[in-house]
Amino acid sequence: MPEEMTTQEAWRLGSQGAGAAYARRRITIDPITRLEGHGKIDIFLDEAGDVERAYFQVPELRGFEKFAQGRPAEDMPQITSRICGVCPTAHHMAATKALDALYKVDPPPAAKKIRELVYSAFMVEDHALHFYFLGGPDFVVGPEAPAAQRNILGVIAAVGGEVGLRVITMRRRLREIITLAGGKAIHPVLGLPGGVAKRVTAEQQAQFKETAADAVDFARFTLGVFRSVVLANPAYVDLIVSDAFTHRTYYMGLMDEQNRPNFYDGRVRVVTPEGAEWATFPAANYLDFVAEHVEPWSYVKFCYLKPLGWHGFTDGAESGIYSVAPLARLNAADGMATPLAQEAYEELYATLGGKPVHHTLANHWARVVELLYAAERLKELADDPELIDTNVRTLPTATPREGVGVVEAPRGTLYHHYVTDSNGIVEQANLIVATQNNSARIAMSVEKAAKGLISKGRVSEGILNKVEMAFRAYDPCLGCATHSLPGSMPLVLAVRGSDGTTLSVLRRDSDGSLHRE
Amino acid sequence: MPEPTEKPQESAADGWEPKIVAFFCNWCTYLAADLAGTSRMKYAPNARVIRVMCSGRVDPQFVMEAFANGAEGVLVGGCHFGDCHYQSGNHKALRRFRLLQRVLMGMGIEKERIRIEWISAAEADKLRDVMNDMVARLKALGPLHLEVPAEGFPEVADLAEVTA
Amino acid sequence: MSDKPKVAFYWCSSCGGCEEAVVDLAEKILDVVAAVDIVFWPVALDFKKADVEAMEDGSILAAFVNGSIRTTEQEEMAHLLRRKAKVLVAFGSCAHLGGIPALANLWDREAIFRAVYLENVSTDNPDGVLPSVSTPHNGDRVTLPGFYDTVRALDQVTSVDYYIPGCAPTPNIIAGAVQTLLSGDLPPAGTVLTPDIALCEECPRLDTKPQDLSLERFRRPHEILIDEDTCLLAQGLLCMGPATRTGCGQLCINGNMPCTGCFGPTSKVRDQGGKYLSALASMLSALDDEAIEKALDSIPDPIGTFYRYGLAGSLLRRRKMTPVDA
Amino acid sequence: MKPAERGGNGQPKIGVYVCHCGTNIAATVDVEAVRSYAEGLPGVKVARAYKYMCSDPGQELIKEDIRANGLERVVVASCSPNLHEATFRRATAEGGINPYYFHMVNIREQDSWVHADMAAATRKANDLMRAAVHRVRFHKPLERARVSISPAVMVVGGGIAGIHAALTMANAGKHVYLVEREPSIGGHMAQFDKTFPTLDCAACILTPKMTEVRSNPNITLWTMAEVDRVDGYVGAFRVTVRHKPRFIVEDACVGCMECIEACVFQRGKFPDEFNFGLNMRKPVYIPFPQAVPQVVVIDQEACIEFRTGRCKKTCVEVCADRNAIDFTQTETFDTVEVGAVILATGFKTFDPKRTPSYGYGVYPNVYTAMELERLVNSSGPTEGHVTLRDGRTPETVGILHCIGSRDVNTNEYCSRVCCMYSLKLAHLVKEKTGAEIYNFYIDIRAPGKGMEEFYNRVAEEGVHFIRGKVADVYPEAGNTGRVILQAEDTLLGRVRKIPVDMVVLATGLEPQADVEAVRRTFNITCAGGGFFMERHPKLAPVSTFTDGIFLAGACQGPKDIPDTVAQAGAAAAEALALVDRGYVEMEPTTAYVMREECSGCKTCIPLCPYTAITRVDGKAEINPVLCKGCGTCVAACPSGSIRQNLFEDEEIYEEILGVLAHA
Repeated sequence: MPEEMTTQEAWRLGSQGAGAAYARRRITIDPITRLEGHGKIDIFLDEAGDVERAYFQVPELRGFEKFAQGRPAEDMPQITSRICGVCPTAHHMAATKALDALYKVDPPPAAKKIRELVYSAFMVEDHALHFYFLGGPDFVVGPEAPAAQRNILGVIAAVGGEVGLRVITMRRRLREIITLAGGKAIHPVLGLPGGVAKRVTAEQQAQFKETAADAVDFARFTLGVFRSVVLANPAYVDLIVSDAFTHRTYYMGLMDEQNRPNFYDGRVRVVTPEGAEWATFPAANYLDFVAEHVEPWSYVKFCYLKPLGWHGFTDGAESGIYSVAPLARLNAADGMATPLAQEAYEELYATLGGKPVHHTLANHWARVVELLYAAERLKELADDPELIDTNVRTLPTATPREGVGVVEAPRGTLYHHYVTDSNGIVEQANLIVATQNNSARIAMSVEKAAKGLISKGRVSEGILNKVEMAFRAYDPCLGCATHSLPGSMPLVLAVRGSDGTTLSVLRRDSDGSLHRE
Repeated sequence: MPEPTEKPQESAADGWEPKIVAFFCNWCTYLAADLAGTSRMKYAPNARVIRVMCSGRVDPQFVMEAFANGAEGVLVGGCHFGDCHYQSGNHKALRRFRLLQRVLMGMGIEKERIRIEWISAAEADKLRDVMNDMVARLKALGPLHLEVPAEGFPEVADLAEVTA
Repeated sequence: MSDKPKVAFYWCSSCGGCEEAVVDLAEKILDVVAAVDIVFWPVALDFKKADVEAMEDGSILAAFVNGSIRTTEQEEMAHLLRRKAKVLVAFGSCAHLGGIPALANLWDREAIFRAVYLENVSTDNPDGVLPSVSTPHNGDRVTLPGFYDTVRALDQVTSVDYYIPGCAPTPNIIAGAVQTLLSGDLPPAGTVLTPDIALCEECPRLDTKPQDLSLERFRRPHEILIDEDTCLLAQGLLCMGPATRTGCGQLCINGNMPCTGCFGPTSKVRDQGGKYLSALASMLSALDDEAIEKALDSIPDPIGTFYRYGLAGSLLRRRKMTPVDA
Repeated sequence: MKPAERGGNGQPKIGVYVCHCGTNIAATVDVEAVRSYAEGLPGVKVARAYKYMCSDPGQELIKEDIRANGLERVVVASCSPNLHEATFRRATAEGGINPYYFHMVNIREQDSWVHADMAAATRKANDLMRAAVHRVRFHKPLERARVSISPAVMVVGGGIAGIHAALTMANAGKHVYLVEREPSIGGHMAQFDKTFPTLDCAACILTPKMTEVRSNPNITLWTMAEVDRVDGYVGAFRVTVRHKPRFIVEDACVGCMECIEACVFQRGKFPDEFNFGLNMRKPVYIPFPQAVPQVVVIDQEACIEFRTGRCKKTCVEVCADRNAIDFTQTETFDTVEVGAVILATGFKTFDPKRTPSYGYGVYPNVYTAMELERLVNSSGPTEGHVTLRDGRTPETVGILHCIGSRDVNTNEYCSRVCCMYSLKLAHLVKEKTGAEIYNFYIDIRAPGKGMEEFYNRVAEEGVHFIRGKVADVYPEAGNTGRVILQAEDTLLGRVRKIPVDMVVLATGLEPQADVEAVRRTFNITCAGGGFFMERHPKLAPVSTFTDGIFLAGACQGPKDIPDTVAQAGAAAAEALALVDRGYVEMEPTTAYVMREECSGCKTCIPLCPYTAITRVDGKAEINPVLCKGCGTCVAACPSGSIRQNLFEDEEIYEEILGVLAHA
């Protein structure tokens, strides 16, 4: 095929990306995830039939950075939340904080507390979603269990129906907090520069207190489930520490002044693969530390630590590749801000042999630790008498120019950066989305898993789940939803020699059954 | 049933003529256009007049529909301020028009393509001049290709082929 | 497979909020699962297009597609699902009218690529690498779907039977729509499955709106302390309520922020923005040109305001790119 | 709306007719080409061309085709609808279908007559034809609504205009409410002494008409009353009238005036408004001897009882068992329904204090013309003796014309009556005092019957005329009480300084001070100068843009008495023509609300210039009688729930798609 193609031809070729014929010509795992569009993995074999290259692709782009231009800055919290409907609250909050910075305005205490309350409720709800509906099943039901059971229903079967209902109900009640205080659970509307749109009433606080208290119990209970199901099972622990899921990278997270993770506010801290503090900086300076690399075969960009530079998909202290999300945050921290979470934190590192932990799958555990913290923090805020103070807005007076906002999304550090004209109209927007920070490490995990499990064209049947797990551990947004309903992610794996002849095709159907063709 | 339609000419070279949709109020501008006729004035034949009772009836959607369907320009004609048969319809028309103009410019439609003029029943000469002037400006601008670029849309047939 | 009605879900260019909306059915979702066979849900089930193609045309009762059409792959899936489904439902603002991503129609592919991959402050891309639909690899190619210049609503790609509006659709709307479809008693094609009346009708603040509202200028939400009981329009805020379908439960207004129009216009309106700008301009008190321009300056972003969710579905659909924009 | 939903009423049979109009159209538009083009358009069953469509045979074609070919829609391409739309609608109706199933295409005034290139003109005709065919498919049958009219009428203002209009209509058997805000009717005319040019005494001709008003059973006279608000519309105005307290029971008072005699005030102490404060009156008084009604009035500001509450109330004693005096009266209101209203609210005279250079209010012997009218009047403050404030009788009098008229600093317009009344006053003063009279004028304007003759007569009487505007008025040296009038005599071309005993300012006529409020109350418009605007200066001089509201007298513009009376008669006739028909027929092109789609957002309500839109049970409702069909609410309704007959969105969209050939 000629290198020069007409757009028309290119499109047809592009269209084949989803074509079944195409799917059988190589190992294709599609879809895997969804940041902006669902992910895709292409694995190429060499003459020997060994993995020569695996591509982790994100085949879609929407271009928020562009169409944010010309919009009033105050619309950003609502517009950018549409980047992700799973974690809209994170984008909404990052954008809102960027507006505070843009207008150089400090929200009244009550406003800050309402924001963090909403945010904590969201973190509990989202982490719970992942643990029970999405990632958890790998452990609770078991990675080797029939795929058809590896889903929420399987979890319910394993831990009991009332638990399933408890999870669903808890999640709904938490999202009620977001709706009451933030307008909408999907794409909230509370954020304004200098505060929030609406105060919290006494009746609402009463409801919040109740929910928050239950959330703490719920988090404890969840840790219990994790202990009894995962930690009690040596096989799982081995799996967690297995090399296939291990990368020695840098870790990034947002910390309070005692270097304890804070999802809503603080300084960004980065630690080396050895766990030593490598840098700590305020959001406004992120450009000195974070850069993005472009590959022609994916619409998603790959983040790395700017001072270290881009050295390809490789880990270690020389590579600028770093990681975010629960495990990264714990690795980058010196402890947790709430008692129960601190306990769980110590337990995790004691069990996994000290800091930092490089095992991707430990993210599931770290997530439970954070679940505890978020729930405890939620309770602190719900109980705070100042929450219902009626002063929730400081009107901006300064002339806007530039502002950066950062929060810890469930899936990692999230940066929003706006430059506006004096009328507050966005001239430039830059968004570094949580999973983007991880995309390089995800690509590495995928390739490593593939290499570890494919040799001489022989493909172990475990590869599908394992690659999937390696991937899911990052909880890259909706991709995790592959377990939200009966059935499992179907995978087709075709192994093809360099001559293009198909050596073997392995296929897992939605019922979980495996076939060789 | 397919109806006979005029095949559009594409460029000034092959005799391209800009097509203008004009909305004239019944009491002033439409009468001015009649007067131009009875006075046997001559002006460019590019405008197609749609009669409304008042410029205040002109819904911005009409203007957008016109552009979306191939109009190269839109002209709204009403009574001078103070003369509106309905007291203030022209004021409302002007406010809507100015906001509409901002939106259209944001959509890449040049300012000259949409115009509002107050022409009293007596001002046949003004009507003639406005018509001629607008046609001249539109010819200078050239055709307005609003339709979404075709290259962005492979034929369904192609896709079927691709998906086969 | 059982003889329960077959249902498919698919996402095009969207944020996942529509899937969350389905998950937010909470307890109800189990009823849905019980009532239908979900034969196709990329996030849940076998994605192999081949399997869908193997199905008989029209063998799926209803396909719910969310997200707008931005890539060749999405367009292709839209056509496939149209063939296989008796009823194709555009789910959520993006599929309905283009959604917020359709604001990208103010530019084209080139401009967007430039902003994201070349001119972006944190991107280090000395060689000017851009994603390509086809990247050579040892004589083979790694391909990506083509990225169109223009975002389209679902019904601009294939014929759509029903629309479930909203960003995101609310659980009660979804449940109601699913019930309607399962009841077999189908409304006329083209129906938007919400009440065909504007938001104000249900707005708790309607009575506080004066009968003779006239505004010197509009306000931006960050400029004023927003009263929690008074009509937002009466406070000078650009509330899209009067020009937007109801059915959402006034979530934004209960959140003390103006409606931004995500449910789209009523069936009598062809262009939500065109119609509402007409209404808003009428409310202004300004009489002469100068005063009018001054008043209009208080709407800094008319297109982003009036077409926040509906640019693709608007009469003009996209910006005409001139050499100046390139 | 999706195209699929735009089906309208299917595919009705359409008949298309293209008119040659002799060569008027045919010379520039290929009529046959247009006809055959139209023939190919969807729904067209008949397409004919004819030499003169407006001729009887032409109209007959339409009627015949409707009957023979069952046409359901008719399109005629010919001249401007302003010429023959009515004609062809009638033909359509006579053919047997609704007249509004018709649409007209203007290919003459706006095509054949304004273009030279036949190809282009024909293409344009085709486009317009296609648009009409598209559009007419969506036309709906419409009826002109008939609204019955309440037979009563109201006249606002009890001057000569109002009196004459009221009597005319009352004598025609209509019940008339005459509303006057002063204690007596009569207006300015009652203050005049004589009337130009015939010099008959104003009272003599006015008083009989005033008493006739009192005695006419068809007239309800309300003095000390003002219109508070007007609701409703032509045929059914609901007018609310505010009655100010008179503190006299009108029916009980016989006008004996004993209470005035008995008042604790021995003599007048308060300026007499009727005489411009040239004399004093008591707190209880009667405005002037011929006042109608012959009923006294108590001035609340002046009366001791009101100020202290401790008056002996001698007036009450003397009134005795008539009990006509009632200090407890308060404002009351009446609401009546009338079919039509005549506004005869008159004028106010220019206040010369606004032009200080003439010394009014500074030098005691500077008077306004109206003041002089009272001085020369035998029942005036001086029993008709022209006596100056310092008691002297003037030997020289200067009359300054155009005070507050024809002057860019005050009023640009000519007040039209000043020249003549100045001549009249000159004559009267000369007659009574033999004084030398100097008229300072710009031009003498004496149009109309007997005017010029009167001018000549006064000139012959030896009254001096100086062509020039008085530039300065200043006191003569030595405390003589006289002032010097300095003016440039533009005929002699030199400045003259004339000492006079008395200066009379011929002040112009201005709109009433509250003209804006009245305008708003009755929803009519004001023209330049602030006088009420007539619907058409020539063809509808007593009508307004609000149906059922008519104008009479100086409220529409400065007028003398003959013109005022003539116009009052015309207004009365128009009002009678309206109410006598018993109903009004409304244009059907009104806007209407799709109630079930209206969200009640109130956007439309303030937009209606005729307050036709109200909110009923949370939804907008348009009163078809008040609606004039401008359609601005239709364009504004954010949910598309307001529509307009004959200008439905679909109809206009179809026209747009129609004219855009390659659409």
